[in-house]
Amino acid sequence: MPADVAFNEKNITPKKKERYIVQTLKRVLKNKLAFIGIIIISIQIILAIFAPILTSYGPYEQNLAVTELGIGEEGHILGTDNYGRDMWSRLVYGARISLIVGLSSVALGLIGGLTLGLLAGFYRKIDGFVMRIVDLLFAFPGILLAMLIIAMLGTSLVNVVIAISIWSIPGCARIVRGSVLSIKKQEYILAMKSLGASDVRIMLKHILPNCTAPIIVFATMRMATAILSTSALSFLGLGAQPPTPEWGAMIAAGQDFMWNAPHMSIIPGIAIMLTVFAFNVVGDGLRDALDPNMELDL
Amino acid sequence: MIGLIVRRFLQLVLLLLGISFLVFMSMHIAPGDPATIIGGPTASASDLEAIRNDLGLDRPVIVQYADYLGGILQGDFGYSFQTGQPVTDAILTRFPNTIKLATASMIVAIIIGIVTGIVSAIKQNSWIDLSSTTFALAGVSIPNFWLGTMLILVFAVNLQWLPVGGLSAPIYTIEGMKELILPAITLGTASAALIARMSRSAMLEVIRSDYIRTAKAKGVKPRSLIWIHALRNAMIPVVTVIGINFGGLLGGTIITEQVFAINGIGRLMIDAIASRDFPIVQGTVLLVAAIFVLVNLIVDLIYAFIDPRITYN
Amino acid sequence: MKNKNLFQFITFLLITVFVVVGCSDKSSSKSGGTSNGGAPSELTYASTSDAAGLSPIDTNDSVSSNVTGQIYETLFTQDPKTLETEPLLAESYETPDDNTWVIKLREGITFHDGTPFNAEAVKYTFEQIKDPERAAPRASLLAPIESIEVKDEYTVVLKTKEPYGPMLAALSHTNAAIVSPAADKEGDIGKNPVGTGPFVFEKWVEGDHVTLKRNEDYWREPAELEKVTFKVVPETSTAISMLETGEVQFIDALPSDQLPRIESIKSVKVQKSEGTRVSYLGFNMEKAPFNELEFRQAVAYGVDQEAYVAQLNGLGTYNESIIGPKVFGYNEEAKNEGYPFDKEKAKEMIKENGYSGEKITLLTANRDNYMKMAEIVQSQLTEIGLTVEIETMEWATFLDTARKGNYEMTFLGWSNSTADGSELLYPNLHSDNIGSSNYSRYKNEAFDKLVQESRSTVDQEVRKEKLHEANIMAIKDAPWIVMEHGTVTAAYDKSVSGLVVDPTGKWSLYNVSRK
Amino acid sequence: MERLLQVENLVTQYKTAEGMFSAVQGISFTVEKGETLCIVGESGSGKSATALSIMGLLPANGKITEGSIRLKKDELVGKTEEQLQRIRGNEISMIFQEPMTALNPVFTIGFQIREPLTIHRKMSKKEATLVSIELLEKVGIPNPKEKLKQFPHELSGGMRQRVMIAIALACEPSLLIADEPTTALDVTIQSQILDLIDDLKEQMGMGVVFVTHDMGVVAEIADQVMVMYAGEVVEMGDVYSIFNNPKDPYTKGLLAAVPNVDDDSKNWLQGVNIHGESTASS
Amino acid sequence: MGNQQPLLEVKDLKKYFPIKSGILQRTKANVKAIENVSLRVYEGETLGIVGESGCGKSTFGRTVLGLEKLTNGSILFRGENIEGLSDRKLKGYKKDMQMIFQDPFASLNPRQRIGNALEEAFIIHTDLSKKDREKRVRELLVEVGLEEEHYDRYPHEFSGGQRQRIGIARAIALNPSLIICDEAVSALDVSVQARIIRLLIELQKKYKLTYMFISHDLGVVRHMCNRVLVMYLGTMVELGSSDQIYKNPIHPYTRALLSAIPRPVPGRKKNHIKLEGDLPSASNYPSGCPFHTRCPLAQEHCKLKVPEWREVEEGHFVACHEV
Repeated sequence: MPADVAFNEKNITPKKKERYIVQTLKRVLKNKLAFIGIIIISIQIILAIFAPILTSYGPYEQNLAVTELGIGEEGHILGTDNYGRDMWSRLVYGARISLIVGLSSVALGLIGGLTLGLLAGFYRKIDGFVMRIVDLLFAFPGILLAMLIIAMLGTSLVNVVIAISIWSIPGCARIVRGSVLSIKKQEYILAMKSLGASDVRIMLKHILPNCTAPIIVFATMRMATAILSTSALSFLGLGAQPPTPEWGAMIAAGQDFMWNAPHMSIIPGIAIMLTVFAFNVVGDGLRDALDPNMELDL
Repeated sequence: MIGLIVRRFLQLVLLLLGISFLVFMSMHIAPGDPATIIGGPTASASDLEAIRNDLGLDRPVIVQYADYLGGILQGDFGYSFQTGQPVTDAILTRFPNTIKLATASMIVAIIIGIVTGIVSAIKQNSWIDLSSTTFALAGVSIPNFWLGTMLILVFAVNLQWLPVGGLSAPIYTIEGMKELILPAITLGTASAALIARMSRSAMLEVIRSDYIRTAKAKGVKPRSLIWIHALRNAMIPVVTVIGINFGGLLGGTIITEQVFAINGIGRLMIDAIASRDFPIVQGTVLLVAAIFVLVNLIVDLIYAFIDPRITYN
Repeated sequence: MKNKNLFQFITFLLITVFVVVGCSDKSSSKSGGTSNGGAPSELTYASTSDAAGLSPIDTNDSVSSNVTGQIYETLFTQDPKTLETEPLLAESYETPDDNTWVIKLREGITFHDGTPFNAEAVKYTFEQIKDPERAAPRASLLAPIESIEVKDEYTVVLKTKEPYGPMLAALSHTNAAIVSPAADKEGDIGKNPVGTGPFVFEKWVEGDHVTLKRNEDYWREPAELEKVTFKVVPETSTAISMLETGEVQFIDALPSDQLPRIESIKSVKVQKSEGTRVSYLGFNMEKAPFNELEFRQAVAYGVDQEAYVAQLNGLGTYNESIIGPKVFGYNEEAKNEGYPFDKEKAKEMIKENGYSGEKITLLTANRDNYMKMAEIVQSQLTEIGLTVEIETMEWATFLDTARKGNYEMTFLGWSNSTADGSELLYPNLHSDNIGSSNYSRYKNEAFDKLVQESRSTVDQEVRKEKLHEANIMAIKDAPWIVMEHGTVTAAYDKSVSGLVVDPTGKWSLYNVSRK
Repeated sequence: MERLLQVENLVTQYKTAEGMFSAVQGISFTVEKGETLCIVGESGSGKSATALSIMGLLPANGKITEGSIRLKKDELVGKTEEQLQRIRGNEISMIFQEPMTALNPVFTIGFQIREPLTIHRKMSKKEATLVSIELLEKVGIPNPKEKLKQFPHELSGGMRQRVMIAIALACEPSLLIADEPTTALDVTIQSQILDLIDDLKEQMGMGVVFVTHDMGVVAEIADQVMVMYAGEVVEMGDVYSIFNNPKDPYTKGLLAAVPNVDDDSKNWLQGVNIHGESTASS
Repeated sequence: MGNQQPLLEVKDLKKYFPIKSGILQRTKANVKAIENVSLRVYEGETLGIVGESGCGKSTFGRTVLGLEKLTNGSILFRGENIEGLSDRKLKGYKKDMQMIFQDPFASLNPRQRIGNALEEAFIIHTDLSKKDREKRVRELLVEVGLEEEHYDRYPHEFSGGQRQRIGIARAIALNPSLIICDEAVSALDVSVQARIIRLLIELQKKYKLTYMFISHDLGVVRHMCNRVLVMYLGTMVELGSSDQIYKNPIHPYTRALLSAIPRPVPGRKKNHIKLEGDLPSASNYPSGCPFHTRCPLAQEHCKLKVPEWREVEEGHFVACHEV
């Protein structure tokens, strides 16, 4: 019959499309700011990994004979601090700390937030209860929550990680719950239910992978917040403790030297700004690339 | 509407109960004994015993908590371990400053945030958009204690335009407003940046919506298209962000008050945590949580005002 | 209608914008002209924290003392320069026997509330300090006093069980200031202080500032300053900025790191003088190997205090003596009785005694200069072959932990507020105080005996001998390794004159004036 | 008959990630006064792009690259946005597919229906309100006065589409463009709306461009039919010749694919090939 | 057909959705999505369920499948009540009842290769090895008119029609006896629609499938179904064979529905039966006959009494007082 011929004549042979990840990455890289952000993060990762190779002084190595050297003086690329420690070396090792603190606190927070969010979104019965707990955590300003946790656990970088990850839980839980609620209504979840798939299987194989977009964006943005919060806690004397070359602690220590050695606080300040900026723009770029309408109310 | 308010208040009571329990327990588990702080390094063991007895810290924790709750029911939030002042008094002297600071910052944040957000949405991908997006991102990226110090150095110390710190003059005087400018900017920048980002994306989404196309099809002029048809719709998600962000703003007062020598709740709180002044910690945390919940209630009410689809009954 | 409301809302927003913009314009154009600071007869002082209270009986912190010191007066006072005891509210005293102090009071003095100052007031005050119910934090000052008797209106008799050597120093202590019994009984002197001092309490906005005004009916010449404000500025760098802009005129206890900045401000004068404060590296004498003398000696040889002091921008001096040069009981001889820096010797001792690679945790409070000491000492001890880890704690946790002896080595300091050697050695190193203020848990019977004698002797020359002997003993035994002897500092506007900071860090605004 | 709309050689392109894509590839047609032209085709055929091109409402990535669109004697291609604003809602009006999203959710019906009147007819609010009530009556909305104070979400889909029509007709345009206005509605409501559009067209003597994919709807409403496939016109003619004597195989296929409710011979599916659809090109 | 045992029997099915409100969030009212539906589906037939949006036809399909909990009534599959079965037994029934969904874009997990998506059925219900599963999936793909190589593709690489074919493959994978098609072709272009229906019919013949075909498109239902049930506001309005319903509609709603369908015949005289107003909202459920608010024949007693479900000719049932 001619009708069918007509319908089929413009058929295009199916061609294999690019992988989702590749597509997303391409879209992210088209965003100029996100591109800059990726470069900054990559540099930071390289610095963190190759820190021992890139530095000629140890980050803790004091030399009280050459304190507060300016930028470029006596072979110190970024000068020295008030103990004569090489700023470049401290900056580079600080990159390690920022990344480790950021990654581990975000990872811990995600584990908690994902579990709560998945359960709350999936089971209406416990939703109310879980969300009240989340509200409870939410009602604390984050920095206050962190301060209380640190007062309880003591001041150390590990406790900062714990505090920040607990602080990440409510936000993550809300986002995941929101996604779960909308994904749950999708027909492919119904299809899986009608096939008789178990709840665990549906949650882990079908809902979780489809929440990845908001989670990735949340995690990226959260990296920024985590690094910023670590530095704020250090400023309040509750975060990383000297001589740890954590950037926030370096700023806090350097503020006393604003006059004679401004580079001591400005250099780590810029480092924090750039890093946080980078994670934010990459997060933005990812969101635009993954789903511009994504709800991220944090 | 009234149902919503009543329900929220009931929830608030439960929430505060939960928070008070958590805070009470965590403060008691936390290392550091309030008596050693009051006694100082010189106090003898018997001195400390006397102080503990005086503060009632030698009783079982659960008894102390029950006692505390009992006090609250009678409107008594306890007395500061450090100064012996009633917690309510200690909070009331500082509360106006924090409210001033938070409100001023919020106003700064909302105005700057919404205007830049909308302008950059309208001029999407122009240099205005790029620069305000960059501003917004830089705004959320600056540690605010650092920003505060920098602002002091530039505007108060070098240019001497504005005072370094403190909030002592009444708000309606020029002096009072001048005192507020730097702290409000310090605290408001991050929120402004967040609001700007949210406004931008909300506006972009609204601009692409069907009803905006309908309005164009009616021949509506671009200006009223944006400021009448689009703005109100775009404000719906922005208002939510403002509400949720208020918690962060309250947290930010801790640092801002510290840097600008403002005698507010945030500083009271950090001092109280450092000196293990449990009643003050309790009182301030409860207050902050209550404010957060109330602000979000107000946000929900504004929400219903902006969006007729939402009714609370 | 909803639309109307929206327009109103927008209008409101716009008006707010204009108001804010308008105001900031005005303020920026005008502020150049307004001069900061008050009239020349006013003074504003900034401290990093608020007073805990304004009652000398119930407080024990230097911030509170700074304020109460202007409102209340003590029976005796120490000359800010020589630290010699002079009568203040007292006129004279006698000691008929070693256990009796007969103090004659000045007549015709009234408290700010108009009630007379007399022997009853002294008795009342001292009994309050000693009353366990009141739980006065500095009850220990007057603990040796057994009874207080009113002999007549202006004579008071103090009796002790044993002779109490540092009696006059104790009576000069700010916390032993005399309060108005009427005011204390009727109200809360912690909030509405009533004393006899040159300044009268006016207002306290808690957490923000305290204001005092001149006592026009002062028993001496009234003070020069009419009004004094004690302002709370938690961040030192903010306080310095305020000093620079003239928002405050006076700050003290300057952090060494910020000193260059303060000194670079043209309108500001900096005062530095030797103080009584001693900072030390203390061992926990109940733990091995810190209870072994060889180990402590090795550490002592390994620490280069000069290198540390060099970082203090001229604040602080190094001297091996535990009792500092400005403290009663100091003898020049003690200066070189310790273990001077000798890296090679330290290394050798570490190796010989098998301490190589010993892992040490260095407990440090994250305030004052302790972090600086820790960072420098950590690196120095690493060089002599020890593995040192710094454990940082906030003050509250630190005090608790250190008091319980849950540490190996730590840094602490002692601001000797009476500048008397007994007041240093007894609370800090006498075995009576293990579990409270003897953080090192140092126990040495011979030493205890010497300190006890220094306390129970009234003859000041004998006391001095005993203290010196005890000092040498402690230096040799090295439960502490002295890090520095503090410098007292103040920075004030050039218009301020007459300000003297005494070696204990105290100052009085009585003689201060502004040009 | 007066020639109302003349489109000649219209090319509309969209900028996509893969480059320029021509949604409309050089089509020409005319609409006379009082005539309904149905543009019919399946998804992706370019029928909506044609409608939006006439309105000048192409999305930011779309552009008319060639051709002319003349309304009466007025050339629309190349007009400034400001000039187009004066025409839109006034000379040409449009109604859309989704009545649920096409009305602004935060404004009352009254506000939205008054707007074209105050913009183009410079009416006061009072005058506009009176006219609005008339308009709502005209499109068959009961209690028009109360409806003015209501918000879109308080109305059903059918009612909203009537409101949209009232808004479109407020300034008595000479051309109405309807982009799948009944697709989202149930059949019983659809028949009401179709009748309404047809009646109003008769009353006001408008030209109507009606975009749809439903051959049944075409048969009910069209005078002229234009069948589009992949941005091109495959067949054009009056409704009878298209249905009774289709020339193009695509048109034939389209007709054959429509199941007829009245036909009980079960031969509808006989000629349909089971296999082979094109892969998504998005 | 009448005496044979039905494959599926639904008795007095009710499904209410609670509306919660007030301070304590108590259930204040119910949205009546399905009100007293009883019917039988026989082996090998295609039962069409038609009605406008909001008539409860989709909810009905989901409730039968156990995706929604029923409020009242019972569902018997091959004579056995499904309600209250153990999970394991229920799983067996799930295998026997499958569903094809409306939205081909939403019914596939976008993050899963379609091969893996199809394998899910075998993972859940069989012990087949990975290799065997893959083999079966490839066979299935060919069966529904796709190619074996499509195994590794993601859903976004397919057109709507192809995705619906995948949906069909998933439904037939476990050789079920009943397939519920919920608006299975509504989102497709007409040309594609026809081919998918053709495919469904071929598969029905081959595997002796029973279909419950839920649709608002009366044209498609006419050509697809043996029997048709018309629903309105959650209730059954009319049930009969395809010819009975289309040639001899009795209920005024059925008539209005049929008259409203645009026919692809130009110039035909329009004789639409006008229905007053809109569908009442389901939370504001009319008393008596639910259709009385729009019915051209409505009388006073229609508002009060729920009409009886009666048989007007063999196999032709209707619920109306007036006809």
